[in-house]
Amino acid sequence: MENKKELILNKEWCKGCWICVEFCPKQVLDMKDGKCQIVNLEDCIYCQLCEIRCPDNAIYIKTVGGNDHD
Amino acid sequence: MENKKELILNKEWCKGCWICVEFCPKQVLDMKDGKCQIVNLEDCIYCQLCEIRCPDNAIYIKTVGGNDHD
Amino acid sequence: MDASQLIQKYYRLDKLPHIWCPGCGHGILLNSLVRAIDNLGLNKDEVVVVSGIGCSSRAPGYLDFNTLHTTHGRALAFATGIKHANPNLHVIVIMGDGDSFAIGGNHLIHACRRNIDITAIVFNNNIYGMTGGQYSPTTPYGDLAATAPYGNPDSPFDICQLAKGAGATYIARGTAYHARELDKLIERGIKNKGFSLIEGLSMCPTYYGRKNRKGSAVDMLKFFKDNCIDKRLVDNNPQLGEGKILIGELYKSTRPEYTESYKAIIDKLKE
Amino acid sequence: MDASQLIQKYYRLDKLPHIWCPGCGHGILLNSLVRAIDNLGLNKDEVVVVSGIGCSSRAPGYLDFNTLHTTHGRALAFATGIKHANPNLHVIVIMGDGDSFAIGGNHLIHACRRNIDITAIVFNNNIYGMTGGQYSPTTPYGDLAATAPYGNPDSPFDICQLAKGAGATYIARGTAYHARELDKLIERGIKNKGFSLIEGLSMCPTYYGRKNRKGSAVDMLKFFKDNCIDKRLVDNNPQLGEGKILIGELYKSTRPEYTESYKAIIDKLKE
Amino acid sequence: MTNGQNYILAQGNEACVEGALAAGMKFFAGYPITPSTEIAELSAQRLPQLGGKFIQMEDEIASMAAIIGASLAGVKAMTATSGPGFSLMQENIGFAAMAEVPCVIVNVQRGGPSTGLPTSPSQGDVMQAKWGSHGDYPAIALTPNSVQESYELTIKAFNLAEKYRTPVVLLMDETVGHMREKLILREEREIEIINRKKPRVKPEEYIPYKADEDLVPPMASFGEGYRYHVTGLAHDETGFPTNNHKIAGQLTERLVRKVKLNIDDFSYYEEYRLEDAETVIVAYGGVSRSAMLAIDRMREQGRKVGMFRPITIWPVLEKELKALSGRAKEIYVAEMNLGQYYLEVDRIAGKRCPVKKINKVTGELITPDEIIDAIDGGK
Amino acid sequence: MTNGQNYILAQGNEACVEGALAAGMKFFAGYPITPSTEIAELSAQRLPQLGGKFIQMEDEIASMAAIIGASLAGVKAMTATSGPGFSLMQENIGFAAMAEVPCVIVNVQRGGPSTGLPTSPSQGDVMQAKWGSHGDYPAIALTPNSVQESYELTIKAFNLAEKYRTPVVLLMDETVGHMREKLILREEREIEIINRKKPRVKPEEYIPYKADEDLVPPMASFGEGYRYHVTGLAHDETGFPTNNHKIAGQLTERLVRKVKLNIDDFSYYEEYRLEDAETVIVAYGGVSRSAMLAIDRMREQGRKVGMFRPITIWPVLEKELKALSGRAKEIYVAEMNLGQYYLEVDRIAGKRCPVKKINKVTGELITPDEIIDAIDGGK
Amino acid sequence: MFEKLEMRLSGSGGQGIVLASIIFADAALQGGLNVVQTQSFGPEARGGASKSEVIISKDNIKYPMVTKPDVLLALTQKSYEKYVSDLGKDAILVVDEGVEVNGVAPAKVYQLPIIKTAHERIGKSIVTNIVSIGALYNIIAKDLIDLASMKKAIANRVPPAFVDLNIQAFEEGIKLTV
Amino acid sequence: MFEKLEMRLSGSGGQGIVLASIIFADAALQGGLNVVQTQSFGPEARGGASKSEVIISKDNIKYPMVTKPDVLLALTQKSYEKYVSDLGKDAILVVDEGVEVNGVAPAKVYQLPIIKTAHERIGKSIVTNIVSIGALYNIIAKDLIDLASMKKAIANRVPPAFVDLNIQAFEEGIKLTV
Ligand SMILES: Cc1ncc(C[n+]2csc(CCOP(=O)(O)OP(=O)(O)O)c2C)c(N)n1
Ligand SMILES: Cc1ncc(C[n+]2csc(CCOP(=O)(O)OP(=O)(O)O)c2C)c(N)n1
Ligand code: SF4
Ligand code: SF4
Ligand code: SF4
Ligand code: SF4
Ligand code: SF4
Ligand code: SF4
Ligand SMILES: [Mg+2]
Ligand SMILES: [Mg+2]
Repeated sequence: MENKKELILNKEWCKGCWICVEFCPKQVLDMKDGKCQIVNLEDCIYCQLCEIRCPDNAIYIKTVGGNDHD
Repeated sequence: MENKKELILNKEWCKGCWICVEFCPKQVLDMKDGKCQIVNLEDCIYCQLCEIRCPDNAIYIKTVGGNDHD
Repeated sequence: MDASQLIQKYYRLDKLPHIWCPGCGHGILLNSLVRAIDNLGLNKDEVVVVSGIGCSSRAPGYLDFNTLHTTHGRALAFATGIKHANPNLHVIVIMGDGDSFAIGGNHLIHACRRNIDITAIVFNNNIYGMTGGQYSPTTPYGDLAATAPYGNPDSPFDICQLAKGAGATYIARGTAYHARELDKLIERGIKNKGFSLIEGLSMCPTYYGRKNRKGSAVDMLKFFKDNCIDKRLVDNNPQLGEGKILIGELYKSTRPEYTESYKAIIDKLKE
Repeated sequence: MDASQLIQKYYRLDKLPHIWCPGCGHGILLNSLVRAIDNLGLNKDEVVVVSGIGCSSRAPGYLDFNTLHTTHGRALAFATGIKHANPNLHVIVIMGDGDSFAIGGNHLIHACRRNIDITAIVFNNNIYGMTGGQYSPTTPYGDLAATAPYGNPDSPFDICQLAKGAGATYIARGTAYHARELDKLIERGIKNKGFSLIEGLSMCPTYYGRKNRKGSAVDMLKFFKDNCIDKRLVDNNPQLGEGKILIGELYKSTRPEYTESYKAIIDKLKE
Repeated sequence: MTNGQNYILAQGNEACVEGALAAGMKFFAGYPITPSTEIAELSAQRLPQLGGKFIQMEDEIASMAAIIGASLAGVKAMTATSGPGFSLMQENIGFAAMAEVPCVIVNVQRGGPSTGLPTSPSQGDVMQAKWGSHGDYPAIALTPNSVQESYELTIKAFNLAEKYRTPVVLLMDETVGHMREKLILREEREIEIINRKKPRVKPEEYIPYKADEDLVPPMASFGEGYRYHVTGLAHDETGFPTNNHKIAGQLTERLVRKVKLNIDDFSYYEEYRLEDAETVIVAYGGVSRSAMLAIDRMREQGRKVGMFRPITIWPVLEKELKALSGRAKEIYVAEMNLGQYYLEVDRIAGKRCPVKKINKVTGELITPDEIIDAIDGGK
Repeated sequence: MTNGQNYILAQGNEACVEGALAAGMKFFAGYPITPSTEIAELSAQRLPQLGGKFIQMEDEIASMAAIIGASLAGVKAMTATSGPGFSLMQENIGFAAMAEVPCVIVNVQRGGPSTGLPTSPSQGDVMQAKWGSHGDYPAIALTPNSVQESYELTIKAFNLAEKYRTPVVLLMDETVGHMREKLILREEREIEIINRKKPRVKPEEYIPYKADEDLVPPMASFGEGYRYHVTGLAHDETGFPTNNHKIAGQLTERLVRKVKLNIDDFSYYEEYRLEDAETVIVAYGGVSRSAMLAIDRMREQGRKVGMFRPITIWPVLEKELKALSGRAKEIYVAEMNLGQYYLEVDRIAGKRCPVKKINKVTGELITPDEIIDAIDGGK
Repeated sequence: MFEKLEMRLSGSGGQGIVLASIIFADAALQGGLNVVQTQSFGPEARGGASKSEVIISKDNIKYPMVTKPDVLLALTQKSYEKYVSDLGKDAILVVDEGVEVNGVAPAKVYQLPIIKTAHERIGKSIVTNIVSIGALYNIIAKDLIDLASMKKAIANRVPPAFVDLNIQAFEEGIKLTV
Repeated sequence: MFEKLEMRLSGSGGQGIVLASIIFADAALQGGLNVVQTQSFGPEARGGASKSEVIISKDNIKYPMVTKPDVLLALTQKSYEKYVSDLGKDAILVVDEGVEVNGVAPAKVYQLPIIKTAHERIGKSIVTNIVSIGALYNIIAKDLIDLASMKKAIANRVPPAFVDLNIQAFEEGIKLTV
């Protein structure tokens, strides 16, 4: 089974700091009402740059399926 | 008036540590009853090596007379 | 392990979101530590994370290890007791710049000197965050702070230089921007058998940023991006380093580790 | 001025002889300080000599200046208050290796960092003399001490390196054997507009010497003679330095001095 | 901050700084800690404006040391902290007491023990203010219950420190430190300022620790030509260490006595509706404000309740508390701790009337209702 | 040091180390200070022989921190110091109390305040042993009057620390610390050893600060699989910081109560010729030895004098002192300080009989004659 | 006749609730009234308080805390829920329009677009607090404190460059309730 | 019959006075007697004590300090002068021959070449203390403590390599008084 990547946004934890929005190379994200939101999922290249710099674990890539022994 | 140098030993302060005795280049000093004593004044060259390393200000060179404005 | 698994495995989920302000760099650094620990495959039960007092020092509370939130400045002294008592534990200490180098400076230099096998990570945001933005021993000369309304008359430490002078055997600097690289630096710090100091440049948009017109958290991250350079690049081309902050592994050496030296005594007495 | 005049002028004669043991190096170092002050022609009323607690810290009591014998390890913090309150005073701090670098280590590195115009002289005898010979942060690895009956498992600081890492702007090392040279080092330390650290290698025949079979005070002085070398010689010929202790002026630099930076703030506010 | 009038809206912490400046503070060394930090921050701002000096030290131990140093150099000096920092200062507070160096320490109390409740009020350091350092030493501590009084008592704290050459503690609580009220800034001529006694003899004749009749020795500053020695060791009148046990003992006794002996000079307290009171509430600091309202309410019900408010909290107001026990039927000591000042009230007043406690350590101010309930419950 | 027999000639300080080892001490962190240094030195020698650890820390703050760390890692830990170091340890002593970490702190008291009289005996830190740290916290302190008792009480100190999860202070004085007497080293089977309660539940079910009926929560060691959080902030049963005032208040109250509630479990004291005594001398530590001789001499004159010696000095022996006041005509509290324990005796016993002080702060042990004179003078 | 006014202002940290209460207290003080202003903080000092209280009184103020607020300002749902139960029947509740007032409420409730006004009419959400006090002033304090005192208090407590903006925000706040 | 013996040993720091008193106490303890040994120190611990006391008693010892010494050992002029006045008429004074006993003295005075014996007969002035206890033992304690206990106590308290030397010194001390 192939790995599928999923972009997860946890609005509960998001504090709206803009970091992911600004550092996303593909303008996938935007800010609305003080929370991040995904506006362009199709452009996402799953580079994890949002994940790596989100201070709040509020946005990240989840790998669905795939090798369990990872 | 010419400066005259004098070797002063203050037995009250001497603690008998041997330092001056051992480091005197001219064997001017010796130890007796736990105190330094001057045994060879004539050999003294007033080099101040005893003075400079005596931890107790117990032996030193005094300059008698000479230029008051020193 | 992907991020969602890491969060599940290493965070105390019911404590999140953490108390840090929006854009606080501490959360980014904390994630680096988690990834480093995961990469090393440490047993969670054998990891102890110790901190002092400060915004940064709230970090251990979010992590599912043995965690200890001590008094201001004293984390390394507590950690020394833990490590010496049970050298099998992996002891990691998180401190702020004030916690580690203001009130805690003495414990830091002595931990360096002893070369005790502890990994210290300093979340350096150049300010006392928790108490509202007073200058710290890493606040640059002339900068503004709540207790430096006319510009800081106090010069900062280069804490990596100081740790080197004190005898740490692994010293590295990373930033919240260079988070991936920081993972590796922390990883190597933990692996070093001896005292490791990792300075993580963090950002406090709320106080340091605002008072010094450094812009938003984003701007502060960009500052790291533009003003830091890896030491290896500079080693090859010193010109590149001019006016820049060196990051990467700055110093590494080998000396007897404290708990091993002590073990040798015990072993010898047993003979 | 000859020695008899120096003694008359600078010592509190009724307090002599001092309490130090026969052959204790501290008395030799203290004389160096007196000669340095005399050479500089400082006004006795403007000289403040501060110390902590220890054999070395008894030194100020013998000197006819403004003298302050504080708590263990805190001399530099008291001194900082004095200097900042009245920058016209020449503030000189005498500390033991334990006083300055064990319990007092934090105040020391912060005084270095601030580059406050204080001259600190460490009477380093590699041991806690006053309390009876426990190991200090300068006791060599493996040496014996009252609390290291099986050899010291703790590595020592190079205190000059540490002071450098912390930012002192003048750093020198002398010994009780090289007393004349020490005069000059202290003199230059006092002249430096900033924080100066002078490490004076002293000897404690009573504890360190006896426990480690280093022989008498005389033997310990001879050790300094045979094992120390002036940095300038080594600079020209690095081979000479192998296995030797460097003495002389080790480091010098220029940075803003704390009380001057503060004065600039006051002056600016007056405008 | 001023608005052209001679009064402003200010926090207790701010009032403390203004009081210090009015008293002549020229030096502040400190280390930030909630809920005292505003004192450091305002000092950092105000002092250099007046040619004074602020310094942020590396910790509280160093802060305490620095103000002692500054005071020896001749300037009036203060530090401010809260519980954890106050604990760290204790060794050097003892030094200041022993070496007789005037200085002021502000402790804005927060919830303890340990890190406790950093932003919440407490009165948990009352006993520590007297017993926090090792050995017997004199302790003076004043405790304000309003912004205005924070100002006035800071001035008094400096005056007492200077007059008796001893560290003086201003024991605030977070309630008072952080509340904002009207603060009247006094004119210079309205304020009584006391400066340390200076030697009236030539340097050769100066015996630095020879006390006058008031048991306080005159004090020269470093740099003024009186070259003397200061130590925390037991010392004789000349200031040098002594191995003479008798002299050592006399020194400790004098230090403690010089404060106790003169207690009438600074026995500050307030009586509230006490004239005919049968039930007396002893309360101080923030809690006294609750007590007043509680009393008003109980008086409305015709009950004879009043308050005795110690302002000088150390040394204990022995005379006044004893007198109180003669006229009260019962005494309640209401405090934001588990019963600290209570112990002294019980000791002194308990021989003649029952003394009970009203305590709260939740980090909240005791409410008037809680006081009323406690008294009613005690019925 | 042993000579083949089961008793040796030893100093109080040495006895303390032997007692600690007998109790299971496996860790000592300290910083040398007169007159406690022998405790560190002997620990440095003995611990590694038994697979334990000694460490000389950079100061007393770090020493106190290190023993807390070691205790959390599961070993029994101790430090030793004297006044100045005890002052420095206070912040972390409060932490140990708040985080409920068992450990033993020995304070061999010397003359204070400040550096004072480093080699002379004193009992000047009695109040500090209760009130030295900020906030309300539980204090247990035991005070021996002989070498043998130094040994026994060190064992008890460890047992109480473990049982109640709290720091316990062994309050020695230089007299006892440095005197040499016979020391009987007990066989292992003669010694009662108490170890901290361990969780009896699986890690998932462990609620680290949920107290049992005795108000003490079971304690897991770091590294045993119970990953929990320890903080000096006010916390709830799970160990995490709370902003809930009620819970915070309950925590402080429980901490203090768990010790007070169980005081009968460790109310140690000695009565000497007290049966028919009309004059009672309350004395402890070194001074109690003088008191006993004074009593013998006065008894020879037919006078009804006896001694009550608190061994548990904190919490105060309220019940026993109250009972005492019912049968004594007068009580004298003899101490090498200016009247510290006196305050509590006066509070508790002073309601029923006069309580007077006999004090000495010269750095010398009070002599039997001085006690007799004081009592006669008080006539 | 006016004797005493007890106000509680609440919201989330960073909404400037404390400053708002200070301005109120300052204005009342300048008007010759007695005032006490208090606040409660989060962990250590960081974050800033989310509850602040002002008591304004003819008499000396003894107990400095609000027991029965005459008015509660709640800018967030959380703060509304936390504090609404302390309100008596006669009290006044002022909430942002975003707050859902679910039954529990006193007689008088003002649901006002405070945050929106700051954001949209002034263009700076940082002035939310000042808009709030405009509204509060008009609802409850205009008979106690004169307008000039309020404006002066604002001017004294905000950075010089932003005085006009804040005065404007204040006036917008007033307008919300006319 | 023997009830109690109070001894005070004095000299200058470094003369091993404390060790001497410990050996005495240890030997008495091994002999089944009660003992207390104390000493007084100079500033902080440094230097070592110059006064040390031993009480040996059949009974339990309460007050641990010597009040009326039965015997005073003074190896230096200074210590003689400092402590001689505490001696009762029946007490015994043992001094080094270098000490000038100027009138003030109890009935029994022994002026012995202790330092010289250590120096000349043993060749190590470090054993002065052990020579002293030999003398003291013979003068005052031989009925209380058996010789073997004394020797065992010495052997237990000196470095292994120096046991023989010290036993010899002890015996020389005894000889001084026979
Ligand atoms: C003994 C003591 N002093 C002072 C404080 C107050 N305090 C808490 S955190 C802190 C500094 C925080 O700064 P830093 O260590 O840089 O951490 P940050 O909050 O910036 O992450 C201070 C001074 C305290 N809690 N304890
Ligand atoms: C707070 C405190 N801790 C410990 C001591 C005990 N003490 C006095 S001097 C000293 C160390 C002395 O060593 P060092 O500073 O090297 O000076 P030296 O005596 O060797 O000259 C110690 C540990 C003290 N006086 N105060
Ligand atoms: S994974 Fe990359 S592309 Fe996708 S949202 Fe995140 S930063 Fe943007
Ligand atoms: S980086 Fe994280 S917290 Fe910040 S806006 Fe994006 S998701 Fe929200
Ligand atoms: S001056 Fe020189 S030669 Fe003369 S005694 Fe001293 S060291 Fe010897
Ligand atoms: S060096 Fe000084 S103290 Fe030492 S023996 Fe010579 S004179 Fe005496
Ligand atoms: S105050 Fe600064 S350091 Fe603290 S949480 Fe906020 S941004 Fe982070
Ligand atoms: S103990 Fe050592 S340092 Fe102290 S006086 Fe003696 S020789 Fe000097
Ligand atoms: Mg910081
Ligand atoms: Mg030393």
